[in-house]
Amino acid sequence: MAILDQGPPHYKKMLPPIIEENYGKWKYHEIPRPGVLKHVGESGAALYSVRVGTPRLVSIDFIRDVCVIADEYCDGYLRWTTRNNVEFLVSDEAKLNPLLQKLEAEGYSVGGTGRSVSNIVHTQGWVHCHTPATDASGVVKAVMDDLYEYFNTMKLPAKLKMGLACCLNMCGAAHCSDIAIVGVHRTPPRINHEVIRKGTEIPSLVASCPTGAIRPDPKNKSVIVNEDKCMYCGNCYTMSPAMEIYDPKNDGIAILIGGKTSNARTSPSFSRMVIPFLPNTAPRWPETTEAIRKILELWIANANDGERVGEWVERIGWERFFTLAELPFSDMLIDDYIFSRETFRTSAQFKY
Amino acid sequence: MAILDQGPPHYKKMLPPIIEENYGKWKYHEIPRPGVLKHVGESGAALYSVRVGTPRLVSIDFIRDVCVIADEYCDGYLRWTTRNNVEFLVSDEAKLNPLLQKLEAEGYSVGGTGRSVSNIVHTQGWVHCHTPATDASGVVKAVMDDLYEYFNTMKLPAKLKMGLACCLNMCGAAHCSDIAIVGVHRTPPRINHEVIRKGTEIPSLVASCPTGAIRPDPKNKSVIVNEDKCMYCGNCYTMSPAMEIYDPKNDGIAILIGGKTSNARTSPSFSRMVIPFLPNTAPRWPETTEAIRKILELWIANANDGERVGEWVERIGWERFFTLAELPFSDMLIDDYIFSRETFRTSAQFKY
Amino acid sequence: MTEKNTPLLDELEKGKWPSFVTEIKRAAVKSEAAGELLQVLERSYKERRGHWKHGGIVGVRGYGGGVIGRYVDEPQTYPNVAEFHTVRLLQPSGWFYNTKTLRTVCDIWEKYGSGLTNMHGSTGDIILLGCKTEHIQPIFDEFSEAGFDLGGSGSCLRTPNCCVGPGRCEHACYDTLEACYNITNEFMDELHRPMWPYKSKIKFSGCANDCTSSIARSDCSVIGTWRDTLRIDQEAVKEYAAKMNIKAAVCDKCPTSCLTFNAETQELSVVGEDCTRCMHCINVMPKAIQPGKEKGATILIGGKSTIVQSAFMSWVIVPFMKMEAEDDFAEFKDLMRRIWEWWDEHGKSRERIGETIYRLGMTKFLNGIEVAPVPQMVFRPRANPYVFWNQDDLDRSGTALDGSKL
Amino acid sequence: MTEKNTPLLDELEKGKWPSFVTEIKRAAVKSEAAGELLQVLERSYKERRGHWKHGGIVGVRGYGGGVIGRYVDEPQTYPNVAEFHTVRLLQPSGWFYNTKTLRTVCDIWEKYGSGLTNMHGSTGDIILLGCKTEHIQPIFDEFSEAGFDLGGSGSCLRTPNCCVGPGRCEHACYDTLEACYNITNEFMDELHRPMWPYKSKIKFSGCANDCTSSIARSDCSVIGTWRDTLRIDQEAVKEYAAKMNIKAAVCDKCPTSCLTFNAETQELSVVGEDCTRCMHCINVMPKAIQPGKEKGATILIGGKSTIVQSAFMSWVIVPFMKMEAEDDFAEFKDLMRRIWEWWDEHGKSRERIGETIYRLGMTKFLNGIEVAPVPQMVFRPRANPYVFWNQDDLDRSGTALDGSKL
Ligand code: SRM
Ligand code: SRM
Ligand code: SRM
Ligand code: SRM
Ligand code: SF4
Ligand code: SF4
Ligand code: SF4
Ligand code: SF4
Ligand code: SF4
Ligand code: SF4
Ligand code: SF4
Ligand code: SF4
Repeated sequence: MAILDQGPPHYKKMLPPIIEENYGKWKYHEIPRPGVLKHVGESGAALYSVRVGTPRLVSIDFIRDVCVIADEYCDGYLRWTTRNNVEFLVSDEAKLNPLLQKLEAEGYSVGGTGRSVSNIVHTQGWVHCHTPATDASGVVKAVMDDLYEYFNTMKLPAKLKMGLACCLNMCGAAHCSDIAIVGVHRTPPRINHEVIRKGTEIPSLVASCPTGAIRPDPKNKSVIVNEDKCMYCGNCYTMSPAMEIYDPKNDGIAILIGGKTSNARTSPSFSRMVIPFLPNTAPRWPETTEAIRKILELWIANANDGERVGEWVERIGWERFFTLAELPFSDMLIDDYIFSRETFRTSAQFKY
Repeated sequence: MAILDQGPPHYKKMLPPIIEENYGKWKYHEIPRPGVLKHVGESGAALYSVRVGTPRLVSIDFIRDVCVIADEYCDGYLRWTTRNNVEFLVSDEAKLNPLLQKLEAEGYSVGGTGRSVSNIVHTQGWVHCHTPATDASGVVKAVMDDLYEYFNTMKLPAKLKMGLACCLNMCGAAHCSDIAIVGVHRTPPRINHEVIRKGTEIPSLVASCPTGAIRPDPKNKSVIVNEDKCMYCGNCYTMSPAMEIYDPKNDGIAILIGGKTSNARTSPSFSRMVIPFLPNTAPRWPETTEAIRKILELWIANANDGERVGEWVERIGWERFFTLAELPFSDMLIDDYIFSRETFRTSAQFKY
Repeated sequence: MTEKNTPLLDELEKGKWPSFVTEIKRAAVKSEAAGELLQVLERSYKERRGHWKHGGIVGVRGYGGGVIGRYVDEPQTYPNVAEFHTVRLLQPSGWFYNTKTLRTVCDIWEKYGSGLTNMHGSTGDIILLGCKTEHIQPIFDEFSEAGFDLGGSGSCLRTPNCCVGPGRCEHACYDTLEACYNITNEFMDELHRPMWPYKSKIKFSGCANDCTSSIARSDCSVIGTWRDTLRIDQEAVKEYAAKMNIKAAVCDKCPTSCLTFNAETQELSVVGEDCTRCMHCINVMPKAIQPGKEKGATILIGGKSTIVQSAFMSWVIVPFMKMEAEDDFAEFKDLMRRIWEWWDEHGKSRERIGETIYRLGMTKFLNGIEVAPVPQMVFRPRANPYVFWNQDDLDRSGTALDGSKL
Repeated sequence: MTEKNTPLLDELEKGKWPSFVTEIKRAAVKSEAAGELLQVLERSYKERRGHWKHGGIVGVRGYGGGVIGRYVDEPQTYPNVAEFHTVRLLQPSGWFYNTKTLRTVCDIWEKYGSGLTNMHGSTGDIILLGCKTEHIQPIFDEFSEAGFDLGGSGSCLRTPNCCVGPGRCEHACYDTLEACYNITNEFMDELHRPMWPYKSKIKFSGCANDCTSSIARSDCSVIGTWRDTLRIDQEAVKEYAAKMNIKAAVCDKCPTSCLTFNAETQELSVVGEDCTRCMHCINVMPKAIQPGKEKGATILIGGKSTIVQSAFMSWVIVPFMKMEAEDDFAEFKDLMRRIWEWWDEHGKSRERIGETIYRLGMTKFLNGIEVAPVPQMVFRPRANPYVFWNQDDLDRSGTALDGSKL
């Protein structure tokens, strides 16, 4: 009989002695080299964390491999970060370089600290979900390969936090990322009336549509979609399998930029759409990697020291960003939903 | 037979020769003393405008009086400003001081230029409208009397633009003023079912309510007001006399601050509510004059040079403003309408 | 005229600011209506409520508006203000007058009305406050004779107004006085014959100081601006430098930090492409800085006050438009016709155009008026990915399974 | 296991970033399901569409969630992934592990599942990707035995997570690891037995850097902060001054301009009451500046992603709350119960709490949870005058006609 409600494993059992000893008494940190954090306690003790990129979707072999390394260099302690990187926790400074050599030899990717691109928060995509408009892991792999030089160095103007969501549910919480990659559908759902009749709760389905595009069709015991009102969010499909929305020819990726969640300097902000659509050119999404690289390089070339993507764009103005980025501006980028009004330029101040 | 559609009198006939000659060729201006503008043309010609406060609601005797003055000192030319002040247009510098002496002797109020309080944009109130929650001219008189020292001097940190609207229709366009005085009702309309039956278009009446508080009552051929949903905007009363909303015990004044319409430095901004209610203590509204003076003096004491009220409050933060102003903060000041979300503090940054 | 006590109102004759009570009393000397107004008002002050009823429909032949009907709630007690309507007269551009014109106004109004006016109404009209129904047509006839016309009321184009502009302001980027005059004349039918979902206002400001508050107070705000770079007179800069701290008062307050004062050379320089033409530096140093040479206006749409959907400020629809009397403001007029046509077709009753655009989306509006979207229209792009696609766009951007364009 | 070609996926084994394809292939060596997943995925890459169907309801005895049902759309072709469910396990606070624990996870998962995992899911769980319905209960039983428990799914409290906090960060203003552990344990019923209108998430960040992105990713964001003034070590300031431009990199970027570096004395001073605790200066100079002594957290409510009403960020509900293990986080727990109760009563189905508050108004929410309004909750007060009044307030503020209070 399983024990119910016993909760997560106790974190205290997972902490290396150096952490137990310096718990809550860390004094400062340094980043001696990309991928390595040095935290110094009030006691003077130093803990080195070595950050290693992972594809997040890993086999148990991978986990066992990192365990072997952790046993050898970290007394068996390691952790994962909020961005799915592994951190090897080295208490013995003497083991730091050997560990780094080992990681290099085995082909691990050390980086992601300070002013770098870290791992991309992402989702399931074609690997495991039913609503994706694009794949998750594949796009991430393609983008991270392309930006690798910015992962294992710290030469960016500031941190770059990316997120990917394979549909508008945004499980990758991309909505507040420096650069967000979002899978988008672009055609209305196809109604399977059979399936609806077999037991979809029609009122809930109708209520699920943000724009009121779905209305009941009592005669058919089904629903009707007003295609002019549909903006392909897929929420109806989440509610009911009868509303299939994938469309290989038209699904793809939108790019939003300029979000952040930290409160450092500026308040957190949403990402804003700058490219409404890029095609789903699996397996390596060249249009997407290229578009992102272009934005990133523009930021590198133009940002002030320490300026996140959104801080930079807000400083120069979005209208200037579009000029510099040579990205076409279209009505698709203008908000027309509930909070659109706050995006309208109610000012005579702007750049040409 | 009247001539239809002949349009306004032609402005060209109203321009003094100096303006005709320098039309569109003004070079700069100075404010030699409060209430006097000196505009210099490329030609070197100088036009002096002497600004005089008016109650806006004036008799034809007043107009004739100023005509006499204009004839004597301005070759018969004068104008009104967007804030209902008179401007005497003096082309002959020699006549400036005599004019000023004359105005002083006759008790006219010269001022309203530069860093001063100018006249208050306002409305009809009890003088001529059917929906007012307070009077207009009386409140303006009381406030301007109190702030007179700031009208005929230029010792404020920046311009102070006030507006008054006697009901939420906001004919005084107070919604973007440094300090806005707004007449507010606070109890739901009283339905006169007789009058409704006599010919109110019920669907329009129902549609007029911003919060959906009104629903048809077909049995009674009238309507029902859900009092919990009513926020006393009076729009239903504008639609139908059957929805009387004045209430002597509970009508009064709300104060909003920090709006502006110029694009100088910062973009235009809405005024924000800081006092939800002050009583209608006619004839001199002491609570209102006092509240405004307190805010104004706080601004004077704390603003940087050139900072409008809203610029100052935004710099220090609204939370700090409430502390400094010793004004109670209540849930009434928190937005709960369509665009409320943008007012919520989605940030961990704030002052205590 | 019955002499009555007005103890409460008398309080409002005290103090330094000119008193409207005094003005009503002056009018009351000649007008019984004005005298009764005083009594009605005294009662309002005592009872703290208004005593005016909803206006019925009153007006003149040939027009659908221009007069606001007003009736007191106790006509027996106050027979002289039983009918007390307002006549709105179109003001001359910039509220410039010669005394002759003003005296004409006074004379006609003395003949028929209360002798009370608002100089001016909040929308801009000359407001003649209080007359009887029977006098409306004669009043109009005489004013018409004298060269005046009625202003707007009802669901129509309301009386446009404008700032003093080139008449007396060095900042004016287009001729606001002429624009207001010319365009008001162009749209006489729209102004005098209400036929839209609701009212619509235009205000003309010569520069971004927006002295008519057009961005808040009108559905269409025409705000002067320029396309090239502001002009700096370095000699004049040096004069200012002698008496003020240019860096603190000007450069540090420039919203885009595009001004630099070189303390050594005493010269001021601007990064022209970064300037957002906010007017601040020009305001502070009018002798030294002036707008660029290529002048025109930004057109913004949607401003209105609180009721129903909230107050809206106008937003940019055309970043830069030439506003020239030479071509009769053709581009602007053409745009306005398209805008009103779209609104007339899509707006609900009592829905201002800003609300219609908000409800239907800016995209539909821009398509409807055939204006191409540009980033200047928004502070920032959308945060949600709720994009509508049409078949054309899909055809252009879709991809066949072999990776080729469709 | 059938060996099949995966030419498209093979492309994703190239490049420097670690490859998930390689990982699936490694799992496929031992797991037929993983092998078939590769084929399904290759097909998705070819056809550019997913092949998974909606999940049916699968689960374990005693819980209402924790497992996501997943079925392939062509079970005949891919029998080994016909059922391919996800098990969510509660991760240890801060994702700290010893290798023993990790090996236990691997061993149990090897026995029953595909051998594929996400370390970690986006909400924070250990994600075990792909197992059959019949194995769900045994998997849970064994994990339970080994000290693990299921995470959240459905309309319940989702698995909370937290930043590394005091475990390895000098900035932590409260014990995020303990808070996450303790509070997750407190709300086991809310987590395991879905009964709310929709999902609800909590994330714990030790300071305003918000390394869990709690403000965007959780309905309740607990962000560490302090009440007094940050502490400056002037000696350390001098060391920094030797190698960096403190004014440019720190003072000029302080959002409230409350830091001054005195170049002469080489000292840094702060106007404590103006500091909004944004963390910037501390981030740049961690050796010299640290948070104040009176530490706790700001509680923010309402964060969520795009669907339905738009993405919301959490907003301030409690500016400062002590978060102490000593009192068992009592105040926080009590608040959360009140919040959920209110939401449970007023929320519509599939409406996140932020949407419920937006729909009904913050006033109703604050009254409901008995929290007094403070200006810190808003960036700025309302711009519209649409205030609701209740009889109590009217009684307090109304005025009789003689001017006396009612
Ligand atoms: C390990 C991790 C927390 C954890 O519990 O896992 C972490 C750890 C640290 N963060 Fe973070 N942050 C981590 C995710 C985040 C996130 C969330 C995210 O990435 O999704 C954010 C908010 C992102 C955003 O704003 O959009 C975040 C915003 C920051 C910031 C603010 C940066 C800014 O200027 O906006 C700092 C301060 C700094 O770096 O100067 C910071 C600072 C730090 C410090 C320096 C704190 C310290 O003194 O130990 C740590 C090392 C940072 C580094 O990598 O250079 N951390 N940090 C997370 C590492 C993720 C990764 O693998 O890359
Ligand atoms: C006469 C008038 C225009 C008219 O056609 O009638 C006018 C005239 C001038 N305005 Fe104005 N403004 C006039 C109403 C406005 C308004 C509208 C209003 O008051 O409702 C505004 C926008 C208000 C707002 O932002 O809320 C306005 C915002 C400005 C500004 C921007 C101030 C700022 O820093 O925000 C300036 C620039 C300045 O003064 O430095 C300006 C500047 C000027 C200058 C200096 C322009 C010039 O060079 O001639 C004129 C003298 C200003 C003075 O009084 O010191 N004018 N000005 C209006 C006088 C009203 C009055 O009687 O007081
Ligand atoms: C006379 C005037 C106030 C004044 O004392 O100056 C005025 C008076 C009235 N306004 Fe106004 N409005 C006046 C300028 C405004 C302005 C200001 C402006 O134009 O710059 C506004 C705010 C700007 C705007 O248009 O949004 C304004 C927004 C309203 C509204 C709300 C419209 C809205 O969409 O929110 C109403 C309600 C309505 O139209 O039913 C309204 C309605 C009214 C009515 C007709 C009352 C009614 O519902 O029947 C008032 C007649 C009073 C009377 O009997 O004299 N009035 N009204 C102004 C017109 C004078 C003129 O023609 O020059
Ligand atoms: C597994 C995971 C993505 C991942 O690859 O990591 C995930 C996967 C799914 N999410 Fe999610 N969500 C996951 C984190 C998130 C997050 C991020 C977070 O928690 O920080 C979000 C955005 C934040 C938020 O909660 O708003 C998120 C927002 C959604 C939504 C939209 C909710 C909304 O209110 O807008 C849905 C739709 C729904 O619930 O019906 C959704 C629904 C789903 C479903 C259950 C699809 C569905 O409708 O049935 C996905 C199951 C995929 C599968 O079969 O594996 N998922 N989902 C994440 C959970 C792992 C874990 O437990 O650790
Ligand atoms: S973002 Fe959409 S498609 Fe991707 S895992 Fe979440 S629900 Fe599935
Ligand atoms: S995809 Fe979204 S907008 Fe379209 S019908 Fe479904 S729920 Fe409505
Ligand atoms: S603000 Fe209201 S009460 Fe005052 S004049 Fe306008 S409509 Fe009448
Ligand atoms: S006063 Fe306003 S909110 Fe109240 S019933 Fe009338 S229209 Fe509705
Ligand atoms: S808006 Fe500009 S041009 Fe017009 S009066 Fe004001 S400052 Fe002058
Ligand atoms: S007009 Fe405004 S933005 Fe342009 S340079 Fe002057 S202050 Fe700067
Ligand atoms: S949120 Fe703050 S306390 Fe937590 S890891 Fe990040 S910087 Fe450290
Ligand atoms: S924490 Fe932020 S607001 Fe406070 S002093 Fe440092 S930089 Fe300024």
